[in-house]
Amino acid sequence: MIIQILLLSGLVIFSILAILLKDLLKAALSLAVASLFLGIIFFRLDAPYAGVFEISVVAGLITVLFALTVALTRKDSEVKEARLTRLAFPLFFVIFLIIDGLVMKSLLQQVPALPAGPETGSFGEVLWKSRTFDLVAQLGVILAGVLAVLALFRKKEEDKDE
Amino acid sequence: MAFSFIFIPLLLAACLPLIGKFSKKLIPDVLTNAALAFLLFNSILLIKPVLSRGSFFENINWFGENINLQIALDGFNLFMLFTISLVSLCITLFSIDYLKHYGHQANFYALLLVMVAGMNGLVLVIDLFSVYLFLEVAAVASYALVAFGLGSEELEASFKYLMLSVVASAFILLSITVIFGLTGSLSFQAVARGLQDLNAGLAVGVCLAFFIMGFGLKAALVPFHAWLPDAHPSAPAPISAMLSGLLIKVSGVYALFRIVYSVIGMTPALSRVLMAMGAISIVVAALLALGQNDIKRMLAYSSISQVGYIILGLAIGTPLGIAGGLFHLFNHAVAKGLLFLNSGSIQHITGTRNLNELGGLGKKVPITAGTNLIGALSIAGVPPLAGFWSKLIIIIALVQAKHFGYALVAVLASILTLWYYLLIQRKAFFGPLNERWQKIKEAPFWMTTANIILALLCLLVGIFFTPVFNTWITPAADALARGVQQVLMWGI
Amino acid sequence: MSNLWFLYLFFSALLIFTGIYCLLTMRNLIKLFIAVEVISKGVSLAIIATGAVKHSILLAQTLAITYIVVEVSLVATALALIINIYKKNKSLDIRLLSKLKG
Amino acid sequence: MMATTLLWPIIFPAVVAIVLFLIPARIKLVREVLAVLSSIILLYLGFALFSLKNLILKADWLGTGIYFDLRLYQFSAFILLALAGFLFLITLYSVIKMYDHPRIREYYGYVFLAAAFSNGAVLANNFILLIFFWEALLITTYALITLGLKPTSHRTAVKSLIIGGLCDFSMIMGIGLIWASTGTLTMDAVHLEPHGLAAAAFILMMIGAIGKAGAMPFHTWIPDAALDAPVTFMAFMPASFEKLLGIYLLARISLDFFELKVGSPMAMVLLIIGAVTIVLAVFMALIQKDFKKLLSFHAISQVGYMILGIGTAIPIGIAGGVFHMINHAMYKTGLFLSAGSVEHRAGTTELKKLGGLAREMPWTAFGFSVCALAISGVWPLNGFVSKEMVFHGALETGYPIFAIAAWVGAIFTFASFLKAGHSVFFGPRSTEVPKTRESEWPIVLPILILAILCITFGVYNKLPLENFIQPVIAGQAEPGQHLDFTAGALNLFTPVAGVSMLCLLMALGLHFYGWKRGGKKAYLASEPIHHLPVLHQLYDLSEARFFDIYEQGVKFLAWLSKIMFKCIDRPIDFIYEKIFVVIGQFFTGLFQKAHNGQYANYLAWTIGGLIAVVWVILQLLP
Repeated sequence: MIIQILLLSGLVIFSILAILLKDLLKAALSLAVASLFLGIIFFRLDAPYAGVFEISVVAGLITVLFALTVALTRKDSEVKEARLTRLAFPLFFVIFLIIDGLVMKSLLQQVPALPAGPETGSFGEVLWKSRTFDLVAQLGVILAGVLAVLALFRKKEEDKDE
Repeated sequence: MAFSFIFIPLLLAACLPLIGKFSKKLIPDVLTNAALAFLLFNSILLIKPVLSRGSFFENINWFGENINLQIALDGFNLFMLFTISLVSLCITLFSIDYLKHYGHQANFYALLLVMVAGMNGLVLVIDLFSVYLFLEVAAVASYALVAFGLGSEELEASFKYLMLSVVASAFILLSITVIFGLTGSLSFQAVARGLQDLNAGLAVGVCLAFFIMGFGLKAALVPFHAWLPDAHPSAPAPISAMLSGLLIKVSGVYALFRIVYSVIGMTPALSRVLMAMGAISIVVAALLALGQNDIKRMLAYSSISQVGYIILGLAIGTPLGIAGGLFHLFNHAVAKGLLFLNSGSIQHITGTRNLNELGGLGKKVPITAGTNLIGALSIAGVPPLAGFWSKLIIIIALVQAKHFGYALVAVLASILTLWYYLLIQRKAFFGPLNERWQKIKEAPFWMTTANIILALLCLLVGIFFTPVFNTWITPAADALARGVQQVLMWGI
Repeated sequence: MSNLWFLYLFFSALLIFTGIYCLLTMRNLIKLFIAVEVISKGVSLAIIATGAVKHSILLAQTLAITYIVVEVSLVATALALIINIYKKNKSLDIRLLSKLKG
Repeated sequence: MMATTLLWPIIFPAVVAIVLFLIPARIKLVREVLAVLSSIILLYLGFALFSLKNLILKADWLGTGIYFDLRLYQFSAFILLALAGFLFLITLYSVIKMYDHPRIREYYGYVFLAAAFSNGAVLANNFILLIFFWEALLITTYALITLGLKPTSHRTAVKSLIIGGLCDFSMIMGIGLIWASTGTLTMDAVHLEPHGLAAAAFILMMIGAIGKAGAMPFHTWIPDAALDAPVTFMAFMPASFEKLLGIYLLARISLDFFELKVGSPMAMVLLIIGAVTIVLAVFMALIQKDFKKLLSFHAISQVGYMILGIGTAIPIGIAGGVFHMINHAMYKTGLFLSAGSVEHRAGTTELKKLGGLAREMPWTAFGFSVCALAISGVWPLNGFVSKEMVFHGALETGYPIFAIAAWVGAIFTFASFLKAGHSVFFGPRSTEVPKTRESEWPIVLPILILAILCITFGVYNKLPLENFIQPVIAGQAEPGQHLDFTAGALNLFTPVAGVSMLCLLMALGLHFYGWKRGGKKAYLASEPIHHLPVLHQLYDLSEARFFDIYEQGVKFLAWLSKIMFKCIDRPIDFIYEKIFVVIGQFFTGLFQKAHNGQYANYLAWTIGGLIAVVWVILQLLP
C-alpha cells in the first residue's frame, strides 16, 4: 500500500514538474517519467497490458513527438510565462489538495455500488470478443489522426488561396 | 444493414488517400457522394422495420463466431442517421465545386467521411465508452477540417477548439468511469438497470454535471460555447455547415439526451437545469449575433442560440416538448446547413464575408439570395417554413408544461432571431448594388443545386410537415419519452 | 464502494487539477498540451483503478489501451497544429491567438 | 356544397400569387388582367360563401388537438365578403397607379398572398391555424412596405415587423393560456369568464387583435408607412384589411372567447384604450402637413371608435363598433385612394403645395368629399349611423366620459378633414402644381364605388345592419329581446344626435376661423368682399377680437398636440426604437467584449460553468 502511495505521489510530483519546468524538453522528459510511474502503478494493479502500453506508447512515442515538436519550434520561441503562475501554484495546489481530501473522505462509504462478479476469460478474449467495437473506433481514430496530420502537413503549392 | 453507416464511410475514407494519388477530383467526388446517397437511401429503407418493430439489435458474425459487434436501432437514432445522411449529402454535393479553393479533395473527403462515420457510430452504439470513442473520432477529424485552410485564423480557431474539447472529453470519460465504478458495466442497458437499483443520487448528480459540461461544450451551450464562434466560421463553408448543422447536435445534443433520458433517467431537477441553460444560450447568443459583421460568425452565434431552443424543447420532458426539440434539431440542421453553404457561395462569388462590404447582391445572384432568405426565415420561425412549426411546438409545449417565463424568452428571442437574419439579408442582398460587385456571377452548378435542395426541404417540410412529423419525429420522440424503459426494451 | 477507489480518485483529481491550472495560466502552446497530457494521465489512472476495485481489470485494461490510442491520435493532431501555428506566428504564445474575438 | 369549398378562398389567391410571381416583369397586360379577373372571382366566391353562411371543414393535422379546422358562419362570411370587395377595388386601382412600379411583379404577388392569408385567418377555427395565417400576414406587410422603395422604407418595414411580431407573440401567449385553461384549441369551443388567468389571456389576445388593427400604442409604424410605403398599400392593409381582421378578432375575443360584461375591468380596459386612441390620434392628425400622413393618423383614431364600441359590451355599442369597422374600411380606403389619385396626378401629397384641384379632378374631389363627410359623421352618411350607435353605447355604460372623448374626436376629425379638403381640392388653385386632369377610370371608379357605398350604407342602413351586423350580434342580446338598430338610425332629433351635430358645427366654426386667420392664399377669392369699407372694419374688429381667443385656442391645441406627440407618441416610438435597440446593443457590446479571444478566458468560463452546474445539481438533489 505504502509503495503504491509513493508511486502515486511520484506520478503527481513529476506531472507537476512537467508543468512547472521552464525548459520544454525537460518538461517533456518529466512527463515521460510520470508515465513510467503510471505504467508501474498499472502493473501493480494487475493491468500489465495497459502498463506496457503506457510505458511504450505514452512514455516513448508521445515523448518523442513532443521532443520533435520542441526541436522544430526551438528558434527564438521563448514564451515568457507570468511569474505569478509558478509562485502561486503551490498555494492553489495545497488548497485543492485539502478540498480534494475532504471531499473524498466525506464520500467514503457514502457512494453505493453494485457488487461486481469476477471476470472470466483472458485479456485477448475481452479485447476481441466483448470490446470489438472499440477496435473499430480505434481504427477510426487512427485514421482520423493520420488524415489530420496529412492534411496539416500537405504541400502548399496546390493551395490556390495562398 | 445499419452497420453500413459506420463501415462504408470508414472504408472509403481509408481508400480515398490512395485513390487520390491517381485521380485528383472526379473519382473522390463521385465515390463520396455515392456513398452518402447510399446511406441516405439506407436510412429511408430502415424506417419501415423500425416503425413496425419499435427497436432492435443488430449483430455481426465473424466466420460463424458471434463477436460482440452490436448496435441498436430505434426511432431516435434512426432519425439522427437520416438527418446526418441527408445534410451531409447536400454538403458533399456543394463541395464538388467549392473545393477548388482548397485542393486536396481526396484528403478532405476522407476526413469528412471519418467525421460522418464518427457521428453515425456515436448515434448507433449501445455503450457509454463507445459513445466517448466515436465522439473523439468525429472530433479529431473536425479539428483537422477546421484548420483545413491552414491560414492563421483557421489554425487559431482549430487549436482553441481542440484545447477546449479535450478538457470536455476528459470530463466525459471521467464521468463514464465513475458510472462504470458504480454499476460495474458500460452498456446502456446494464447501466440503466444498475442505476435504477442503486440509490446513488450524489455520485450520479456529479456525473450528470460532468456530462452536461462535456456534452454541453460539444453542443456549445453558454457558457461552454466560446470555441464555436471561432471554429465554425474559420472552417471551409461545407465544414461549417457540417459542424453547425450536424456535429454539435450529434456529439452534443444527441449524446447528452440519449444518456439523460435513456440511461440515467430524466428528473425534474435536471430538467430545470437544462432548461435554464438552454434559455440562457438562446438569449446571450442571439444578442451576440446581432453585433456581428461577418456573416459566418453571425451564423455561428445563431447556431448557439438555436441549439438553446433545441435543448429547451428537449429538456421540458413532455412528449410534445421532445418532439418539438427534435423537429427543431432537424429543421435547424437543414436550414443552418443551407445558410452556411450559402455563406460559402457568397464568399465564392465575392471573396468576402464582411456584411458591410456586401450589398445589393440580390439583383446579381437571385438564387443565392432566395435560398438564403428561405433558410433565414425558416430558422427565424416564419410561417409556412419548417422552423416556424418546430418553434411553435416548443413554445406550445412550454406553455403546456406551465413554463410561461421560458415561453416568453423563446418568443422574444425569436424576434431577435428574425432581426439579425433580416440584417444579413438586407446588408448582403437588398439595397443598392455595391459598385465592386458589378461583374459577379451566380455560384457554380453544384453549389446552387445543393442550396436549392436544402431550401426546398425547408419549404416542403414546412408545408407538408404532418407526414414528416409522423414518420420521423414521432417515433424518435416516443423513443426518448419512454425514458429508461426504451433502453431496457431493446432486444426484447 | 471500496475505500481504495477514493484514494485513486483523490490522486486522479490532483492530476486533473494540475493540468487545468496549467491550462488556465500558462502561455506556451507546448506547455498547454503537456497539461492536456497530465489531465489524460489522471483519467487513465481513474479508469484502471476503477477496474481494479471492481474486479473487472481486463475490461478496464482494454479501455485504457483504447484511450491511449485516442491520445496518440490527438497528440499527433495537436502537435501538427502547433507546428503550423509556429510557422505562421513565429511564436508559441497563446496570447497571440486572439485574432478571433467579439 | 362541399366543405372543401372553404379551401378555395385560401388556395385560389395563393396560387394566383405564385403565378403572378412567376409572370416575367415585362408581360404587363396578362398580369393585370389576371389580377383583376382573380379578384372578381374572389368577390364572386365571397358572395357565394356569404349566401351559404354555415360550413365547417375539419381535418386532422398535427395530432394533440390541433386540427385543420375552417369554419364559415355569419360573421366570417361577412368579413370574407368585405375582404374580397376591397381586394377587387384595390387591384383595379393598382392597375394604373402601380403601372410603372419597378417591382410590380412582387407587388401583385404579395397582395394576393396577403389576401390568401387574410381569408385563412378569417376562416380559421383553430388557434394554431389562426396564428399561422396571422403571422404570415406580417411578412406580406413587411414586403409590401419595402416596395415603397424609399430610403427609409426598409426601416419602417422592420419597425412594422417588430411591433407586429410583439403583438402576435403576445397573442400566442394568450392562446397558450387559453389552451392551458380550457384544453382545447378549437375556437368555437372556447368560452371563458375573464377572471384570473383567463383575464391575462384576454389582455394578451386583445393586444394581438388591436395591434393588428393599429390602435395605440401599437400604431407608430402606420404614419411612417404612410410616407414610405406605396399608397395602395395604405389603402390595402392599414385602412381596410388590417382593420377588418383586427376588429373581427377583437369582436370574436370579446363576444365568443370571453364573456365581456358591461363595466367589467376588461371592458374598461377596452374603453380606455379606445377613448385614448380616438383623442390622441386625432390631435396628432390635426397638425399633419401631409395628406397621406393625416389620413394615416385618422386610420388610428377611428380604430378607437371600434374598440370603444366593442368595449361597451352593450349590443348597440358592439354593433356600432362592428358597423364602424366596415364603414371605416370603406371611407378610409376611399380617402387613401383619392390621396393616391392626387399623388398620381399632382405628384405630391403635401398640403402646402396643393390646392383647388376640384375643378380638374372633379370625381376624385367628389369621392373624397363624400368619404370625408362620412368619416366625420355627417348626416345621413354611414359614418353618422355607426358613430351614433357607438355614442349611444358609450352613454349606456354609465361612464359619459367615454362618450365625451368620442365627441371630442368627432370635432377634430371634421375640423381636420375640412382643412385637408379645403387645401387640396378647394380654395385657390395652387401654382406649384402644373395643370393636370382627372385620373384614369380604374383609379376613379373604386373611389366612386366606395363613395356610393358610403351613401348607401348611410341612407339605406337597413341593408348592412340587417344583413351583416345584427345577425352577428344576435347571440349577444338578451333572450327574447329583438335587435333592431335601424329604426332610429337616421333620426336627427335625439339628444345624442343633437350633440353630434353641435360638434360638427363647432368643427366648422373652428375651421372657419382658422382658415381666415392662417390661410391668406386660400381666401383670395373673397378678397373683394373683405375690402369693402364697412365690412373691412368689421373684419378687422372681429379679427382683433377673435384673434386672441382663436390664436390662444390654436396655440393651446398646437401645444397640446405637440405635448401629446412628445410625451406619448414619441416615447412609445422611443421604446421601440431606442430602448429595445439600445439595451440590445448594450448587452451585445458587453458580451462581445467578454469574447476577447483568449483561450484561458474561455476555459475559465467552462470550468466556472462546470462548478456552477455541479453546485446547482447538488442543491437540487433531494
